[in-house]
Amino acid sequence: MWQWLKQLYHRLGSPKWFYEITEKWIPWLAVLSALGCVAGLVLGLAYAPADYLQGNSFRIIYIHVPAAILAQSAFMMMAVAGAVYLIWKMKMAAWVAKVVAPIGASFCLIALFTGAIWGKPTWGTWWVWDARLTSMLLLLFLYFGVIALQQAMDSEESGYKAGAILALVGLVNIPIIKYSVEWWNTLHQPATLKLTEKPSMHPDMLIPLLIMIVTTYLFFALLVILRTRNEILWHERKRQWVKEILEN
Amino acid sequence: MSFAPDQIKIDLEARQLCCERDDRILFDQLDLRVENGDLLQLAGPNGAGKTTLLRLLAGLNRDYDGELLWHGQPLYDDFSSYAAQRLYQGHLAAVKKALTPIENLRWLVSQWSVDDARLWQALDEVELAGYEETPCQQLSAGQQRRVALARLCIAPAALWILDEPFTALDKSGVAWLEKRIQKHVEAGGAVIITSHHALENIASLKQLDLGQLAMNRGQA
Amino acid sequence: MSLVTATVKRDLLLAARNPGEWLNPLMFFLMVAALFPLAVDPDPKFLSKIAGGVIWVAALLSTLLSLDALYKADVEDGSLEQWLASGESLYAMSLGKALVHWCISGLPLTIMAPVLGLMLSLPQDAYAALLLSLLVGTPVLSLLGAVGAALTAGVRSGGLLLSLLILPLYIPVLIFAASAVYHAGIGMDYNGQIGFLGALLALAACLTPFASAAALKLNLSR
Amino acid sequence: MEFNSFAEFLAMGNHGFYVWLSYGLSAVVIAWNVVQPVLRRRRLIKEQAQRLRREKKHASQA
Repeated sequence: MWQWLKQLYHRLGSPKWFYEITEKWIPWLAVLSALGCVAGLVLGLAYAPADYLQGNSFRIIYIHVPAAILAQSAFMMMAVAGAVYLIWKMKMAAWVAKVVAPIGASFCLIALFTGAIWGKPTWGTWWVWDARLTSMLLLLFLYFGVIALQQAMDSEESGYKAGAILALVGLVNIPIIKYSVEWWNTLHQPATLKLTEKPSMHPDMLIPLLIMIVTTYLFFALLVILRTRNEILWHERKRQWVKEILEN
Repeated sequence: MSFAPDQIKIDLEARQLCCERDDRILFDQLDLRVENGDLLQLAGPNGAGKTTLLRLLAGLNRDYDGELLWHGQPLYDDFSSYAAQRLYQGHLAAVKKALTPIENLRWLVSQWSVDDARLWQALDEVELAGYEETPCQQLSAGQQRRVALARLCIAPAALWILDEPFTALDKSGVAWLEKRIQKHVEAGGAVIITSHHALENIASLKQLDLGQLAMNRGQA
Repeated sequence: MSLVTATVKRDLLLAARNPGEWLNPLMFFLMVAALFPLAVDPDPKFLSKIAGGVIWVAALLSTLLSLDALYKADVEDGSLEQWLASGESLYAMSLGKALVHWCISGLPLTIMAPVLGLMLSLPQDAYAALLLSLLVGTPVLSLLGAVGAALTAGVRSGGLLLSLLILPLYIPVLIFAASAVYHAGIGMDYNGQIGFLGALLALAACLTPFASAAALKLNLSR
Repeated sequence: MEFNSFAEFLAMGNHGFYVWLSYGLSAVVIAWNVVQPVLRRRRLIKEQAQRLRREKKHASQA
């Protein structure tokens, strides 16, 4: 088992291996996420019953919740990849961390504005200082910080390192921020204004949601792979194997 | 002065040292050894990697391939004992302008416990007598540099690593520093220096030309 | 004397020589707090309700002002290089620097805060909570801020970036400290909030120096 | 099927504006996320292939 993990680690560290293996994965991931998206959305938008309180506006859940979950996972992934780079100096990890930041930020943005749009018919106002929306907003600020720091550094390498350090500090802080925002929110207003919490969800509503969550992860993997391949092409442009690709 | 550099064994060795910056190889397969009584001058054109090599040897930068050994052990195994026995002066003086020379010097040697009387003596030696309690912003660039170099008189470090120490010094400052280096080497200490200044009159001078190394590599 | 204590002494001496360095953020603290009655409503009843929050927001912003300078000068004049060369622990050094920053920013803010309390008609019962929350909360601001200062020390116009990085991390401190003051003002118990701030302080004191130390090393790989 | 006609589906029981607005904006962000790396890849390959050709030419002339 250990041997196998070690082997996998060395392979993942090799840009050439990653580039070649993902070549085969891209079409699969693209097809799967397209299918999942169609299935999830058709089931969610057309077949799921309307919510007895919120009516049809609850259908925003099928984009809002997957995006919010992904935005948080992506931050975690960015921090872990950054740590791998800081500890083992694996360049692939640095590229992945750099590439995940804008993707995570865009999912965070999606979660935020779908939340705001959902708030209008539900609460009658575009923005409510709901605990979830607020902590999402702070997550977006953290993403902006990491991206801005990566770009502000003189050398690319210090940009990766600085971004990784900030992402790690942020990772420790995210639960604290989330907890404190929730605590603060329950003090300020009654907890009736929950967007997503249901005592139990009807399976017809739940299944499309699960499909959408899985699909979002697949799609995220696709995006990360596409962008990482670009980073590989750029950074390894002087290597023989990249030259061979370029010449064809 | 009670400190005798020859009582500390100096043995700094680089084996197959290789360093790359921005996809450019500065030097590779570099071997060198510095022992008691050595004076090593790193030469070469701008951008040849003199400062980089100096910082590697001083232990300020770990981004290299190959081995760096102090007393036969990897440099970072016992870095603090190495750090106590070598003195590093970069081209930044680390002198605070709002403080006086004596206050600055006190900080600069805080790593080694040196009593105050020695600090005054050292400032006297670098011709700063009478300026001891004047804020450094009123001193010239050369004088500020002397504050930092006053450390050379008092720090009990056997190996000096100096990056362009002659910058901003006037004639008498240059003469003083040359003599100070010579004295240190003759007493059994060792000095590694980057400088465009010629140091011929010191007998034990060794030169390492990084520009030459790069050219040889290009031909090979 | 070790380099860490020497540095703490030297930095305090520097602060004494350049009083502007810590007096200006203090002025800023006063002015920001004065803006709220002017811009929102000078009614004492209203003010007494928001006083705690306003004082804390002002404290947070003025902390940011003094953070930028924390490591910048040391990177530029080569002091940082000398620390690294000395082989002494950068963890201890970061902790020492954060302590210095607290002495010249958090401590004067805490001392100054009751004056602002008077100006904003803070309820009588809330003064103890205000002082306590500042005493426990501002060191967290210094510790977290020191990480940001270390990360941006080598960046041109790093001050702006620093605020962007650090403000989201300050939110928990702001929430709990302001709520402690508010609760004290309406005669409620605020031990929980202060306790949470204490936990944050312990956590920050243990963990942030690691991040600061790693960030400081970055500034040397030139 | 929850809706009786396509028009009803579009209307989403008076919430159509909110539902389609959020899906539309999300689609824009997602599309940018797909298009950006694809365009960058094309540009990269073009630039690097050009550089290779240039270097080859120089090498053959020298």
